[in-house]
Amino acid sequence: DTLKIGFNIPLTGDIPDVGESSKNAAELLKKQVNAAGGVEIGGKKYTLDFVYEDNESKAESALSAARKLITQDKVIGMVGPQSSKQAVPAGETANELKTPMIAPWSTNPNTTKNRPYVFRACFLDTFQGPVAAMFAKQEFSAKKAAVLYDIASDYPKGLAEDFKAAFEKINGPGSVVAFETFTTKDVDFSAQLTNIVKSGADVLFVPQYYNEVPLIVKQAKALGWKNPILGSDSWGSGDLMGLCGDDCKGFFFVTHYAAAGAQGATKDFIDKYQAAYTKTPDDVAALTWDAINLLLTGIKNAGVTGDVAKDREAVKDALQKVKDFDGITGKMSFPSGGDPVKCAVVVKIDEQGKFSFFKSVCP
Amino acid sequence: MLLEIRDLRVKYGNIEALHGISFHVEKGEIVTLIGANGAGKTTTLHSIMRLPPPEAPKVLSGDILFEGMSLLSTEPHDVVRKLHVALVPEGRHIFGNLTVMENLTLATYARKDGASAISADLDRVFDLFPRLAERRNQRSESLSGGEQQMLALGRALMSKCQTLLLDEPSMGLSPLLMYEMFRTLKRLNEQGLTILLIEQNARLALRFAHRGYVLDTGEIVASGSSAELAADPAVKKAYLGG
Amino acid sequence: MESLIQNILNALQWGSFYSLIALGYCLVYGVLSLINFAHGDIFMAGAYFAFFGATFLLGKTGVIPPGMPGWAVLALTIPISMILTSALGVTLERVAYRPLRRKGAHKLYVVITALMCGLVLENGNLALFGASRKNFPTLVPQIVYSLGGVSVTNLKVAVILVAVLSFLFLHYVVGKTKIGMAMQAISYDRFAVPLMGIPTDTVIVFTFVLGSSFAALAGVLFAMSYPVLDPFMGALIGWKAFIAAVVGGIGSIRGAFAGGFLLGFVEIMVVAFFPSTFRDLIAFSILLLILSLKPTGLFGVARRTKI
Amino acid sequence: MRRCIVPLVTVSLLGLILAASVTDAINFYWQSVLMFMGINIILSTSLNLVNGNMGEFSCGHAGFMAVGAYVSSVLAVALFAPGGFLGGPYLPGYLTVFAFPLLLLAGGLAAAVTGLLVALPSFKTRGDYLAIITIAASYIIKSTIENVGAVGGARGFMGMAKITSAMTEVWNIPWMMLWVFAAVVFTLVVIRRYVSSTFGKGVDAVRQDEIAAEIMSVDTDRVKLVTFMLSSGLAGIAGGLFAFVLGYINPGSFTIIKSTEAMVMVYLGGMGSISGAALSAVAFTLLMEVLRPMQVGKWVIIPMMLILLMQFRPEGFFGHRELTDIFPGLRRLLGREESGK
Amino acid sequence: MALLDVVNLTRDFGGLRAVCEFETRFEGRELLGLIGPNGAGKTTVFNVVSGFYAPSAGEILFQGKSTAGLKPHKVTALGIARTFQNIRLWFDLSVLDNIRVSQYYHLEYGLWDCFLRTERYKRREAAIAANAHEILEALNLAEYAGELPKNLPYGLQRRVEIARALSVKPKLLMLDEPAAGLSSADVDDLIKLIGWIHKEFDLAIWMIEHQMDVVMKLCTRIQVIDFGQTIADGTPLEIQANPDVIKAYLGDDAI
Ligand SMILES: Nc1ncnc2c1ncn2[C@@H]1O[C@H](COP(=O)(O)OP(=O)(O)OP(=O)(O)O)[C@@H](O)[C@H]1O
Ligand SMILES: Nc1ncnc2c1ncn2[C@@H]1O[C@H](COP(=O)(O)OP(=O)(O)OP(=O)(O)O)[C@@H](O)[C@H]1O
Ligand SMILES: [Mg+2]
Ligand SMILES: [Mg+2]
Repeated sequence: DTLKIGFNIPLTGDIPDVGESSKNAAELLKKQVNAAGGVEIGGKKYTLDFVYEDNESKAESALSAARKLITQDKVIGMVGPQSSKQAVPAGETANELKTPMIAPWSTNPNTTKNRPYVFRACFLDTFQGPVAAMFAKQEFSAKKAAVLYDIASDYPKGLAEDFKAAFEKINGPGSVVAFETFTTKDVDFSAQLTNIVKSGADVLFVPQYYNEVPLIVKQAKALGWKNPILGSDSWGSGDLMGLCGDDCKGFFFVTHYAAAGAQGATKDFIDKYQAAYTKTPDDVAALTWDAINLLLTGIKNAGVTGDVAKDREAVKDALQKVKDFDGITGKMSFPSGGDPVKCAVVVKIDEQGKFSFFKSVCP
Repeated sequence: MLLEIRDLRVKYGNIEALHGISFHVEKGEIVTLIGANGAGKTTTLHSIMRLPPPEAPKVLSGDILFEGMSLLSTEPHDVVRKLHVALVPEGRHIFGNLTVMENLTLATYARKDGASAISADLDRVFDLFPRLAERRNQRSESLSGGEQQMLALGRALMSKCQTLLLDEPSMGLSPLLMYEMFRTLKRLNEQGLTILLIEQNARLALRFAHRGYVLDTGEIVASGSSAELAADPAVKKAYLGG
Repeated sequence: MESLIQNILNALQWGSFYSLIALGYCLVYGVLSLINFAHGDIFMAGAYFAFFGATFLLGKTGVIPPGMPGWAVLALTIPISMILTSALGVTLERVAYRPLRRKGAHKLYVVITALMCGLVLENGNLALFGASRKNFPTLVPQIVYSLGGVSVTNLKVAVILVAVLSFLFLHYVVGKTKIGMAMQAISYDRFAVPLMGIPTDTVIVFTFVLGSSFAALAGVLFAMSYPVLDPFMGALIGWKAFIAAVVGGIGSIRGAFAGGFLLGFVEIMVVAFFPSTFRDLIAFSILLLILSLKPTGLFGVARRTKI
Repeated sequence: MRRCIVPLVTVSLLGLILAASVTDAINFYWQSVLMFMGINIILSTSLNLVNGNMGEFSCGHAGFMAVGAYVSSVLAVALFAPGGFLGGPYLPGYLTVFAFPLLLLAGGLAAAVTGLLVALPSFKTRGDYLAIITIAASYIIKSTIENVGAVGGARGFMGMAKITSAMTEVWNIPWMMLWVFAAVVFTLVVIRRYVSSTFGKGVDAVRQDEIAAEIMSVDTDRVKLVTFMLSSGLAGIAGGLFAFVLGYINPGSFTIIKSTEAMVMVYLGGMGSISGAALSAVAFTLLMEVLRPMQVGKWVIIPMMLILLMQFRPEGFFGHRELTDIFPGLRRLLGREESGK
Repeated sequence: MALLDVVNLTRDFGGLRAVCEFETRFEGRELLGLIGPNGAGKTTVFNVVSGFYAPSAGEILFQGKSTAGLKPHKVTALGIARTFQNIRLWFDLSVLDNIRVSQYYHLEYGLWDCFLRTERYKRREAAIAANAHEILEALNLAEYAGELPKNLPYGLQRRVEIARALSVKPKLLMLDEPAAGLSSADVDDLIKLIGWIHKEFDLAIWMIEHQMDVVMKLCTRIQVIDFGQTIADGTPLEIQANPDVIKAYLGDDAI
């Protein structure tokens, strides 16, 4: 027998690397499990059957993909979407169609809010924002900060606001001296950066995706920015260093795990991943890995009856009860709904261009 | 023989427009094609010029010979630049976004002879149509109908052609200019220009041409010298009007 | 004040890209009255060709030994990209547009075909080279000149200069040469062009070569200024450049040039002084306003119909 | 008898679809596909009015769709959604069943008014200049929505699912399917009546020779205005349906890409052919779904197919003709005598 | 009250004065000719009268009312119809539809009638179609009603254009070179047709034409203009003998 799990991931569109990483991690896990004969549930072995749907990194496609996975492919649970822009609307559908969904990478609070069927495998922006603000204060003794973010995307917008609130709480109102915005797909940030450079901020917070960061960093330098730049977990995915090169070295970002210097199960995962795809897994890959395992744990705990609707219900209940799940990105519990309690890591981009562990912050 | 059409059949889309016509034009002659509206006169000229579809027809069979050589695989611009044939098209087709002067200059695109020969020709055109000289820097789309016709003719004269195909050149011209134009063409013909003329005013055409052919729905129904045709009672009745 | 000057420089650079792309739109439009919606993607292809050319010449593919100096790579990359991109542009014309013209298809069908060609280029690229972004190598080290709070880079100056020179060149070709006149003639009445002894197809191919190679030039400069390449990089800027070309007066070289800079200025200045979310709103409202005051654009001439 | 055929066929088709949906003979996924098909039919036939019949080149249809989508869903959520924003609900949930068409019409009306604003400059400009007026307008609409925080700005707007579930609480049938179907029928009837009247023929006259039309007593400004408003109003209705079928909208859904899809459907079917536009909307939607597993490949294959198709049929599937012109038997069946024959 | 009174009409294009202080007057149902060399400004006069161009100076009174500031379709609605120097039919609408659309001003129903197919709509559409058929019948075009004009021979296209102009029920019909491009045989038919229309439809006709047999046979009075100014005005016989006209326009037909 098989267990059908759906993936709602951005294989094309704005952040295809994210989709690719997710798919890589999933395939790796599937091979590993199926090679061992499948997962054992109630004394019976089930092989894994993964269905990948491309959400084109668009909200409405994520919705359609979710509908298709749930009603056409009849998956028992869904992993993804990855970014909040898609996860927020897709979560609504999953919840409505009573299917468990785990968003590995979506940090926006709305994704899981009032949705018993929706879970995530990462911390929230409301946690990440303050972590970044604290770090800026402690590490750079920053009194004034600037933020540049994409206003048209849930994730950067939410995080930028959370950061601003936290930073102003620490340094007083008005301490975020430049709060500049752009819109998805922009490539020229010269006007915003001109304002930021002029504002005299001590640090620039850029909660953007890996494909936008290099442009921002390079243009900032060309316009005379000399202070540190601080990033968020979205920096860690994809080919940041391949695109950014030397320009990003020395900067910090908050993330879920640090690949360089990892140990135990995490190292094991990293090695296998590297062997299979000749690159270091990014946090999306790691979180996806965790999300799948989380879902499998839920399924194992719930048992499989063959009636999809009943199973989904049971899996949801089981997931809510998960305690101290030992993921490669840290321990997770779900004390309050779908959001795990877990630690964040601050990573420094070192001179070799590696993401090296700098410090860990727990709630 | 300068130009010979042999059993030419052409079609537009799926409609055959010429059903096998044959005629010829000798060097130095003025030949006219007359016939009712829609008989296929324009179609014939477009075929000779090898203009590309969709506006021009496709040859089904037959041949078009120029000095004994088939034109069927010749490009239209080569008909102009290599064989020195020019066409004054029906409906003028002037380049409205260019000025009068630019239109005339463009017609010399393929000419290799010097600037002085070109400016002599320009003078000749302006002599014939003084109105064009007055309007030389006007965008040609705002010219009056007759002025546009003058420009279309002037353009053909600028291309230093040795064979001139005329499709209703008098359309829209005032009587005075029309006669003036025919007189000039006659003079040019005496200097060696070969002319194939289509003219709705058949009486006038037959007065002007040496020989003529009568075309009726894609077929040639009569031919002969102008005098013969003008005297033919059938032709008279059908084409020369009351 | 400093930031105003800084933003003027920013706008000049950004406008240069709009202008260069708009010029290509304008050339093709000027001849075929065809909105070549694939032009933005031809620009993208130019950037990619440059990327492949540069990585090849830098020795990263292993075919030739590494070690060629950056400026030499750049000097070779530009013509390579221009030639390959022209070939692409001409291929589109031969394969997709010309047969349609021959069949006498309605103009808008050709436009839709162009739109589809653009999609094929974008997604074909994505399918062929994968989803990861490409990083355009740094060929010439960036030098930042700081003059009293205003930063200029060598690249910025080069971009602006190239845009201006390209405009002057095209302005000369279209306005003052016989082939330029032939191009204008084709746009008005294609039927009569061969009657002037002008090989229509040759002139059209020439136009595509010209338009595509300037798109390639823009692509190279763009890749150097914004070195993260992705298959959709041409889409948005392409649409906007088209809008700029129309506001300038489509079909007019001067118009395309001015329109490009106008759009660049409006966008940068809006972002500099208003929240950036107002950019499209304000920029396009201004453009609409211009069009409603001057329906044929800044430099366009209406095609008057004589009745 | 003949007069009844069309309504009869329509009603039984609706019954069939509803029955199939209720019994789950077609699952929710295919139901959505069917609904998107209907929405696409409205989009393409309405755009066809402007791009096909009037011969303008409007590239901003998605903008009008956005207006309709936002107006009807914001109204609906404000009025009916429990705990909706603006402190609602103001009306009891069971009323949704009756209010829904009105909400859609409100969206359509708002879109039509927007269309009016776009049409005004079109009196002066034509052709390719109008193309950019419409593109710019759609950018402006999108940008405006992004700037209105109250409706979620760039992050989109949700809550419509509550309205649709309120409807099912009254009577458990696939309501959205019903509404989409009704809207499609409404659109086709309105458009057909419009273009076959002498009033509507004025649109064709404007396309073919605007100057002649003006001089031969056609009030060209009025014709353009009405056609534009009709077209954008219907697009607004399509937008409203889109919002409710999806349950979530965001300004990013109404970009040039969406407009491009609508244009493709129009030109695929053949400019100015209603049945062409409708059938190509059906074909296009199916194609998009069938090729979904190809991922990126889909977006290479579909344009390639279109390019090829253009080479063989450079006037679209139907050219300027209708289904009834191609199958004259159909016309007899429908009992429709073509005027003038 | 005169049908049409053109007073002191001037029209400039940039620096060019195309029409200069032009005057004419239709008392009743005359058939007037307007001739003159190419570029004399004849078509421009028509364009101004039909409202396509605004006059630079002067006034046009139709049945005593000024047409200043009226859009062309309003002018047409007053009862001034015209044909064009180059045929401007709607080539992709059937001949019948060409005639139907040009009765646009007489629709007399609104958009709602159209959507709801009210009685009024049906009545009006029927009347419009009937009127169209009547006109086609009268001009011997009935058999071509379903054809597209682009598929008709040139001579018939001219005829359809005249039919279309007639369908607006004009009181004044302006014909701009109706015989241009017609073969000699067709010209004879055209002369008969215009004469018949003039009688049958009880309207005034104003005609520009370069073919002298047409003008001379049909017109009761001919006005000659050159450089926008009237140089002669009189009966065909007077005009033919006028030396100015011969010099500027008629020429002598020796080839
Ligand atoms: N582009 C075209 N496509 C299809 N049919 C055409 C085309 N041009 C001409 N025809 C048809 O071919 C036939 C011959 O037309 P052609 O123009 O050669 O006649 P003509 O003798 O020049 O007439 P006219 O005196 O009106 O100029 C006509 O029946 C016409 O309808
Ligand atoms: N829109 C315009 N802009 C500039 N000049 C114009 C315009 N329309 C007409 N003209 C000029 O005005 C003059 C009169 O033109 P018009 O068309 O009235 O002449 P016409 O008497 O009808 O001549 P034809 O007998 O050749 O048709 C011409 O010299 C023409 O160049
Ligand atoms: Mg002809
Ligand atoms: Mg005239």
